[in-house]
Amino acid sequence: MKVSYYPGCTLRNKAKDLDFYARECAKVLGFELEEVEDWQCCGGAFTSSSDEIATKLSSVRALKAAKEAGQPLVTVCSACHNVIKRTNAAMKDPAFAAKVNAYMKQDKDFTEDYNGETEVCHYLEYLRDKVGFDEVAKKVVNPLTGRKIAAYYGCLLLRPGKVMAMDDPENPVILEDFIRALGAEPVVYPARNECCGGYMAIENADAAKKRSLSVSESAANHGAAELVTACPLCRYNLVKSGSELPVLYFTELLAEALGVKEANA
Amino acid sequence: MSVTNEEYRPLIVAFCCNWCSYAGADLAGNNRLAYPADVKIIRVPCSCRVNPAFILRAFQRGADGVIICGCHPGDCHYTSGNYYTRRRMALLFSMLDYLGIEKERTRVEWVSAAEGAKFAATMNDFCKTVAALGENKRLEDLRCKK
Amino acid sequence: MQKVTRDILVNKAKELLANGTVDRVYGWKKGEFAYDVTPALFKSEKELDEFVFGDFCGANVSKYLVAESKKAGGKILVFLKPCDTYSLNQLTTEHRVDREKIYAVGIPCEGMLTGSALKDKVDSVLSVETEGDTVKVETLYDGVKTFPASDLLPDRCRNCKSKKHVTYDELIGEDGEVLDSGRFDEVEKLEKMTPDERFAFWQGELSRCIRCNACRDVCPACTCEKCVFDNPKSGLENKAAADSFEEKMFHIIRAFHVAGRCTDCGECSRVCPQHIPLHLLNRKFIKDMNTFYGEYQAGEVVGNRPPVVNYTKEDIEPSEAVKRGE
Amino acid sequence: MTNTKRMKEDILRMSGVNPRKCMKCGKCSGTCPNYDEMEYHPHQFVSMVEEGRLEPLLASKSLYTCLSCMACIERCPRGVEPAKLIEAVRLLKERQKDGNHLTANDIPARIDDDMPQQAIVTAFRKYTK
Amino acid sequence: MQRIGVFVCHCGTNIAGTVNVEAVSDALRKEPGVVFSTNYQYMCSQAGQDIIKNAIAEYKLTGIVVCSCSPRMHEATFRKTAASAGINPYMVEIANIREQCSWVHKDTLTGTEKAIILGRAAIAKVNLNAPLTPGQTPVTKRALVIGGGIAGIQTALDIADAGFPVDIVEKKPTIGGKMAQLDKTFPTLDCAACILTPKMVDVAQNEKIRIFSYSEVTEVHGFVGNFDVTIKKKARYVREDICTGCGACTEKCPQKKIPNEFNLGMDTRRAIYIPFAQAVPKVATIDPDHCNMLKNGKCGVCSKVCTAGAIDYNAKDEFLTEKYGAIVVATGFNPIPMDKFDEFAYSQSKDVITSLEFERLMNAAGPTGGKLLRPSDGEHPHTLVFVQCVGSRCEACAEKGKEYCSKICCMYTAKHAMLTRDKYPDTEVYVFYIDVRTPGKNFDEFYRRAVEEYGVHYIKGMVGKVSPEGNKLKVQASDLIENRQIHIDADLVVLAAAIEPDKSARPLATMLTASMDTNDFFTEAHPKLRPVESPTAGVFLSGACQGPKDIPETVAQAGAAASKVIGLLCKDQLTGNPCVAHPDEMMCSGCSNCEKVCPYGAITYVDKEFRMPDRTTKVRRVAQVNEAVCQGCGCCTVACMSGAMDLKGFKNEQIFAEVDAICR
Repeated sequence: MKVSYYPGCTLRNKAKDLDFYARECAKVLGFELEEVEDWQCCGGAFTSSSDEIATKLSSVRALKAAKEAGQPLVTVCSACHNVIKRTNAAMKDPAFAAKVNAYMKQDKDFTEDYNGETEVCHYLEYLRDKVGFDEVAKKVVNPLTGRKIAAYYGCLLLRPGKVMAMDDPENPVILEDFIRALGAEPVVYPARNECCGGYMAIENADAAKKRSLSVSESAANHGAAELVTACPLCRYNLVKSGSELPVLYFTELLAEALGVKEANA
Repeated sequence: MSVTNEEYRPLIVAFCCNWCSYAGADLAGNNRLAYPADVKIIRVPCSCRVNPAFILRAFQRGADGVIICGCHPGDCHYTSGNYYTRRRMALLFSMLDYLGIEKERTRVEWVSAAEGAKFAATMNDFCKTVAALGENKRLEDLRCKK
Repeated sequence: MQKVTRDILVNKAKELLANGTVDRVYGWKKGEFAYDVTPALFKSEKELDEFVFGDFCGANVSKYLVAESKKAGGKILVFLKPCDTYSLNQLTTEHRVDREKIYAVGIPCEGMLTGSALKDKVDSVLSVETEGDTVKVETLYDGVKTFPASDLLPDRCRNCKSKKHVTYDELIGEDGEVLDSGRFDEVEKLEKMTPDERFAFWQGELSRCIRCNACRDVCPACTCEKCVFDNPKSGLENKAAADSFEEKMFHIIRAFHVAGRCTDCGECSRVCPQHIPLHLLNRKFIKDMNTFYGEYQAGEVVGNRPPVVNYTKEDIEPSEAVKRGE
Repeated sequence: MTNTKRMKEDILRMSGVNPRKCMKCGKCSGTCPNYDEMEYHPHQFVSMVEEGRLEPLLASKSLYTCLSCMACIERCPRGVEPAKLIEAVRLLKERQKDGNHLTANDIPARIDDDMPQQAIVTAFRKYTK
Repeated sequence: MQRIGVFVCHCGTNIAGTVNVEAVSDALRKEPGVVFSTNYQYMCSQAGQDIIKNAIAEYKLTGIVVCSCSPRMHEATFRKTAASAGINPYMVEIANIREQCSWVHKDTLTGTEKAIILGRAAIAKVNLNAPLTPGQTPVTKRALVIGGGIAGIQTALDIADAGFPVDIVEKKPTIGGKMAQLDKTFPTLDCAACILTPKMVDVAQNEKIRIFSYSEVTEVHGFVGNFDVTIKKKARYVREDICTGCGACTEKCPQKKIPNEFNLGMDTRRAIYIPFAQAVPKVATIDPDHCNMLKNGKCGVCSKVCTAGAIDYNAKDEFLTEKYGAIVVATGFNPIPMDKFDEFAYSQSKDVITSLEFERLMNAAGPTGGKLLRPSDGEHPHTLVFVQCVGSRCEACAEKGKEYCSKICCMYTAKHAMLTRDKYPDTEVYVFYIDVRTPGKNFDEFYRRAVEEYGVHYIKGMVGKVSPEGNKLKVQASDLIENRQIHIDADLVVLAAAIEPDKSARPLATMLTASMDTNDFFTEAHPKLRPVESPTAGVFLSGACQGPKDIPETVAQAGAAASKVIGLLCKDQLTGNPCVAHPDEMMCSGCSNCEKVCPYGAITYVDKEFRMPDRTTKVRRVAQVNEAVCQGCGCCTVACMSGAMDLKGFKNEQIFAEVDAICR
């Protein structure tokens, strides 16, 4: 099974592990990430304003490419996922889509209008819905038995809940189920869907630190020994928070359990 | 007996529901709120009793305007009758308009039993509008005028 | 043009008669002329020799099932084009047919030609054949003439709303999709005219009406035990019109009576000997109901509640409804 | 139309938010993780836009302290979506002359080697036009 | 052909001042069917009525037209006059030439002309009138109350008090409902059990009342005065007539770990149980999902300890069908589930509870014996946070929550806060509110006492997030008055969950053909003037099934519903409105359109055999109108395409005739 894959710029630079392990694990799990050709940066943040057209074009191009390939578009980075999924939802509004398509007609290789047909799927959702966590569990060679891992969702995977529709935005279970499938013990703590401080790190590092520290402390208080996330910026903030807890990407954790990590060591 | 009058007067048929609008018309009377005698009221139990055929028949026989009055939506004595009226008349009026018949000749108005003033004002306004359109030529059955 | 052949249908009919699934078949047989195909009931394998199928089998046989399905005996086999299946569903919804007594075989349709369009073009037709998209007509006086099939397609086929069978017991060929048709374009064009232009248009069309009642008699939504126009007690009895208004009244009331139940099968316009575009009245109601009360397709699902016998508390006011076009 | 009125209309159109849906419960501000960094809080954005008091908002640092975490959007019982409103006010400001909050030159000094690209592009999108 | 008499009233000068009554009676005399026409000063006076009576006798009149004031004024008078002179009262029509003519037009010429036209229309109608007789149906003098909470209890007691037998059907093993779970009641703070349990005993002891507990209504047929109702008595595996309620079985049953629903799962019960000490009927019930004996045939302890021999493991569900004249719906409410509001950490911490759970915690018969202890660790909480409007007043399209105000939360929260501070002065109590709504007698005073006497901290704002950290609940909220965000380390958080109608209400409404709103509350026959009646005749509404209500309101409505029921059951016969819909079966196509629009469920369909002109028989599906249920709106007549459905008294041909007469 082949799926279209949108890595995003951070995964090409600061978060190479996130990307590398995603691809390698996919092979073990029986699907292939086919990188969208000539993808462009999603811009990192979705601009909800209805008159923002240009900021959405890069996402639409990736979505269109997936549509033409007849594949779902899989993302790994939370930010890219949020931007692309919301852009896709916006494209289902005919009035908005008409404006964007009018713009896109200037593209050299323009073929047909895009109206939100592509299925946007986060890697985790793909594991849950298409592969099945049961199947993932069967492929585990190094069960992470005894490890107490706290899932950190942050904002972008879950909200806005109606659009992202990944899980219950206030009481999500997907990452916990994922951790359980790998043989570890998930730690549920209240701050798992509270903001890490996000891009505030650039302007006001202290404020961002305050936020991320409250997250890692909450996780530690509930008995977590490590944190897992899907977002490079969350990871950055959590690492910089000064907490002792190691912060891993979920693909890294997956790679460890599937034996992919040691194979590539 | 017919009245010879220089001025053109339209013929208006008003269907009023028994519970709200007919009582509203009575209240207009109680308060002596004048409106033209062109308006002739037919009492029906509920505005939903008004069959589109009644309206067309009135036009066919020479009415210049037809107005249907019922309880305000939500206040129907029979709970839901006027909701059906609203749908039926929206569709009928739109169809008459589609056939090129002046849409000002038909109207639905919600008049409660307390709205005597509204009833009179509505009838005054409707008569004025229909009078301005002149005689109903597009819908009348010429045989009946002979 | 049609992808299914007569032989496929006849073989299917024979098979179902033989294995006892059905004991009679509704289909089509040849009429007086090549383009004049008419619905017919076949009660035995032998009778099926007269069964025809081709590009002029446009007649919607659903309505015939109203009477037929109430008769004693076994199941009736009927071949239904996609648009006919909507009628069958609607009739089932209204308890007018006994669906249990019907064995519906869905057949694909590539659009059905109309005899009236052909007659407008040529006289004295001897035979008609279609090859691909070309219609070859052999005439008595003018030799062989050819036309593109699209010239002979009625509006309902040019703007086909659906190639999907919404009900069937068996399907021949593959099922299609609901189409994104331009069937309301004509209605919109009329809506954009001034009231005077519209009046003139309809005056021109409806004044040609000869009150032959063909539109009513063929309409699968017009299955009343006794039509109000024939019923002295209805207050609307009117067998023949005496002036122009009565045509309008007849057609408005007929359109209103079928509003929410009309599946837009287009039979009314097909059979009108005066070529009155009656479907434009029905489509106006359909379009209005879609815009005012949300998309609704009569016959799509058995048991659906037509918008005219439904309401919401937030419905549009009649005064707003007529303002839409402005 | 006055300038304020036009700006308010722009904000409502851009954001798609109807501030009249707000029942003034304050859940948005109760939920906001960056509340203490903000001069005007989410519920104030909603009521001030509705009242047409845009100048203080446009001049406020609060435009850049919203984390866009969408917690207020998720938890608002009336579906008002305050964060979208804040974003629209910020865009309005940035689209004005000299409205950019940061320039490319400001960035290098503020980041370390580990800073992911994602943060930088997000900041650009949030802070500049 | 009718023989019609026309009677034009002067109404002193009220009519005669603007209308030439002489000209009117002269003109109308020439109308078809009219054999007599006159005018008189006051037609409604005894002398005027005598003129009518005499004319009926003298001219053998079959129809009457009175040109007078509004029919809303004197139609009944003239109908009685006609009846006393021997003609059917429905052969009378009124032409309203006062309110709708002489009083609104000034000019005599136009007034007279219009009066003639109105008279003409009335004559045209009478020509087509037919005598009508209202239907009579006998009334079964027994009422059914569905739901045994305070609403159902009160309704049943009031009906029984008037001497009519009443059955209560309650789906739980005991009556009592939500009120039995409450601790104190606002605004007087009397104990709920102290005022409710005597009423429950009254019900049990009342000879007129039968209780079907652990039972459900499964089928309803018939109509006002004559309902046939099927009741399912679920197998409780304990014989009600033998069980003494001693409770020995409930102590010996080895299955101990079953969440006790009466205490909302905060403690446990056995597989055989009596919900609470004052249960009515006080008999045990076996929970078949947890009983070892029923599940795998191994145990039988309860049977061994039952000295009365009441245990019957072979019991089956029983169905019985009863006849009733009236049905009262009292199905009540439930708090909505809190699983969609996990920002308040309800599923993450045992110490985040709903208000109903708080009631149990404060209740002397509750899981903690009335001591306020944290569910997680049994510690005494010092800081309590109450959150108002959880799931109430949400956006209409929201997937979570309800659009309406749940009405009772402001008051019970004030009560909870007050009781907490009263019993435990060492606590700090915070209430987060959007608005405090206290429209009720002594309600605002009560709320103010909570603030002023008990020092409850009322904070205008909403809680955004509750985070369980350690043994504290970190509450993050806004304080809108001080424009700050506040953080409270709480020990217990209480959520005022919105309330919603019981889930059994919707299927019940379908059975009863009673209408509901989008929130599944039953709708009233009229929101202001008939608030305790359903639009379906013979179905009445009591309590929160109609909308959120507190106890006094519920009891008031219960009494009102009872009085409506009593009024109905007092009658031996029900006289209907004769102006009802009537199908011409030969014309009916059986399409069901009329059935769909009927707001009263008065129309049903039957397959009927018809003899055709060719002497064959044909079975056709045709509409039937239940004249006892039809209210005569006429909606069905327009929905009917074939014109088969008509409305007596307002027939199609009558209205056409009026139109024609006016447009002549």
